[in-house]
Amino acid sequence: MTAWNKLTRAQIAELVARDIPDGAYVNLGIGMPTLIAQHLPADREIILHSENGILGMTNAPEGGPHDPDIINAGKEFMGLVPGASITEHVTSFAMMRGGHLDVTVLGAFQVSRLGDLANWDTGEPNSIPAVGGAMDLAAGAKQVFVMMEHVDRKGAPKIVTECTYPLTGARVVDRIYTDLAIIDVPGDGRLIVRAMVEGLTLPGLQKMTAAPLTGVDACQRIAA
Amino acid sequence: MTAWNKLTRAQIAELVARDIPDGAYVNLGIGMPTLIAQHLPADREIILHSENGILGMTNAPEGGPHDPDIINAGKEFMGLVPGASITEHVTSFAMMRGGHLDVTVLGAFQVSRLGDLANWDTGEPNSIPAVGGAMDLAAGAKQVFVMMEHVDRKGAPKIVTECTYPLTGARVVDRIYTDLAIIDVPGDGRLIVRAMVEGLTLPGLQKMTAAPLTGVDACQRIAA
Amino acid sequence: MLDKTVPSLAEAVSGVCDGATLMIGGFGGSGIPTDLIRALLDQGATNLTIVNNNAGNGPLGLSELIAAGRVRKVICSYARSANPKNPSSAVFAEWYRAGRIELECVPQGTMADRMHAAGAGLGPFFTPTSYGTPLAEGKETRVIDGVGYVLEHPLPGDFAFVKATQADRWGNLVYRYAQRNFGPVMCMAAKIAVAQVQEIVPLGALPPEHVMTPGIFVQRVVECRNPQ
Amino acid sequence: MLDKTVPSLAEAVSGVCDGATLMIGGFGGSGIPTDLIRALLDQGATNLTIVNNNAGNGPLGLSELIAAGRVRKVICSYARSANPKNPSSAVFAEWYRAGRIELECVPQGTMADRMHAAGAGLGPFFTPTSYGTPLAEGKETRVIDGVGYVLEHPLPGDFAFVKATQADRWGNLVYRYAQRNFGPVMCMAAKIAVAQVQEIVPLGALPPEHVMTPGIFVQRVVECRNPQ
Repeated sequence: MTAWNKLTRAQIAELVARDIPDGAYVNLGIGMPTLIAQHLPADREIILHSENGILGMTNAPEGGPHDPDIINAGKEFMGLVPGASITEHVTSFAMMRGGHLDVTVLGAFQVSRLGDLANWDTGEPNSIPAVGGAMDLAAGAKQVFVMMEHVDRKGAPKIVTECTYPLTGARVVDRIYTDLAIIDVPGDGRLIVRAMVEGLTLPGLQKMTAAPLTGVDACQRIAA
Repeated sequence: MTAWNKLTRAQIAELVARDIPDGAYVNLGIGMPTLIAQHLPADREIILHSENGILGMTNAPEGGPHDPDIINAGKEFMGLVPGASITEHVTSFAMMRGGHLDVTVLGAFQVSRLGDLANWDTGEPNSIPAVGGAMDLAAGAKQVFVMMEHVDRKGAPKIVTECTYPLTGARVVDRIYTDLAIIDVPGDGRLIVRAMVEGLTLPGLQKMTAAPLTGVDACQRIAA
Repeated sequence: MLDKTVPSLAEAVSGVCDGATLMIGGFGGSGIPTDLIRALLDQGATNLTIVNNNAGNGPLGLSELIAAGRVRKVICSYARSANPKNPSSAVFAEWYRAGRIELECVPQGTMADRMHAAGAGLGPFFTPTSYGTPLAEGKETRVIDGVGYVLEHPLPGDFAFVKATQADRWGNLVYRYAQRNFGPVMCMAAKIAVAQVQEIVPLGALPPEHVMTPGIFVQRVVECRNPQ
Repeated sequence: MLDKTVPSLAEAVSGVCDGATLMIGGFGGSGIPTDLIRALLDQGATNLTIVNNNAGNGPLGLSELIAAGRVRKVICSYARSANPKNPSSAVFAEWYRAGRIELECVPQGTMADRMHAAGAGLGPFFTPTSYGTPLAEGKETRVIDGVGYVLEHPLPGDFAFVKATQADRWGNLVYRYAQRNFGPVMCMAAKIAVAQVQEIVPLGALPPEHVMTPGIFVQRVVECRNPQ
């Protein structure tokens, strides 16, 4: 029996949401990061971008009606907020690649100690390469947050010294949110543990991490 | 006394207008080519483009009212036709550079036998370089027509073996309309005289041209 | 008189040759010109290179074209299903794994800008996207001020099929919301851009400032009031 | 709450440093943010590099900035007057001939696309424009499939001043007719884009499909109901 509990996906989403400032332009990647939309603080205006040209998305009303021409990158039905705008693909990707988005939150297979990101291809012989907009986001957003489980389904660490999966971008990740910790990636090879779930120790976290972690006195404790 | 008369600017404009087909997208350069707008056949829909993002211009109503936000490249007040559209500069120049305009008509200081165009800078020590959109039009329109006097104010030929003025574009001109003749520029070094003013002979035209002309049996006679 | 409207889907897709590069608009279910694609099934062109963000969303349209053996190669950013509730690209996956269809996987923004370069008459351009990744392998790269870039080439099309909401007879297009996506850039990049629209309106009915694809980029328009 | 509106022209132009690169929108008399430029006269920044299509249309605005000795360099496509009835760039010509101001003459489309590259996070790009002309001298060139290209570099700005008709507090902009010209691309290319607008409207008043510059590209908005 362990002395700690993993965070739920909703709890991780809440932690990420807490760190997104008022007025930020944000792109939430397909999959787990999409959950963040439901946890954004009500007192902040956070403007969600979708690669298909929507700036100013919100969740669609429960039960509809749904507009087939208002969807997100995951092809889910969405709504528009007052102040929303629509563009075509060239301009939408200029937002992503040109450093105009304050934050993007992406899922990941692996993140390296230098901030390399692997999230688009497992490299398995049978896998079909499919990158979407991930490489553009990784290359261009002001801050790249990763949201993922700390270890994979087989228990193997996803934070590694060097990625073994094909890269999405080199040295792009700024911060990692897992079900166990929040880790800053300054890009100098350190992985600075900013927060951990209650009951977990740095050596305990290190065992589940395949790159050396750096502790700080001010490490925050998260109640799971 | 000569046996022939020069064409007026309006007459040259009419000749060019006659050769622009129904449904063509056309950019008329600043200066003399602007006159063509007044001579377009009423039974053809010819869509005029201006580099500042207007597609579907027409002359402004005589005496106004004038809209300060509907102007052409020469900064003259214009009007919009039904079917007009407005874009910003990147898209407007994509129309010009990307081969979407059927015809552009430009003024010129010199045209070479290979179709090199010099129309932006006299190269004089005191001249201020100013190119505008001329190089983009020269590089990208499907057909580049030049409209100019056959010789300059001092009587020197403007059609030359090689341009002495700085180039706007190399091998870009397809046809020249002057106050004396219409000359095709196939790009192989020939200058094929398609039409001449009445009373002028090929040797007579050759005297005013600094590159060898090629005559054709079907050379048309223009009444000045 | 300039009239780009054509009376039938068959006429709208005429002239697509075997071996042509065909751009197909749409992202998710929005903006897919399904009726034009199905008309192309009847038209018969084969050995096609398809440029689309995906490799067939759902069973209709592009998936049918692939299943009929008419597609030689797909250029796309995402040849998998992003939505587990609505699995797509199933036909493509089968053909790809059988080695019967080629795939060029391109980052989505690079794909858009490669088409923009083609449509704007530009040559190749350097982009930071994919630098240091397998998608940059074999490509010219350059480091400028410490940033790595990959040289990407223009992507022109012989035809583009797009879906819009309104058009006039000059080919001016207006799209609904995110239906716009790849429509404008594909119309620019293709020699012959064909738009299926909900409604053809009289010339002058579209406000000049609200036209999203100027008619100069569109060669054919067909009305399709009850799209599939 | 995200509120990009500022109450005064002075606040709108604050922070422009000496030596900054300032993009100024406008083509002919349309879209020139004259009030912002005049506020910059008061603000005092000097040694500026100005990116504008011209080098001062008429006596107000940019011409005043040049006459006040505040401009080190002009990057523009057309530093002469195109309209003999309305001679412009007179002050620029005087300073240029006296060797007191630098000029970089850039083809207009190249200028637009260099800003686009900067705003879109792209690196340099090849364009056929100016190949074989004096404006290509000293630049890297390449011949591809028989077409000559010149390598052109991104043109980023520290500030952009543009004029639009309406804005909301998120910075979404709508322009009247050809007022749009360089506005959208300059807002993309500059770190801080400042728009002077005729009217600030409530959030939600601008239809999402008709926004011409999305607010993400705009950092400050100032209302100027009686522009100069």
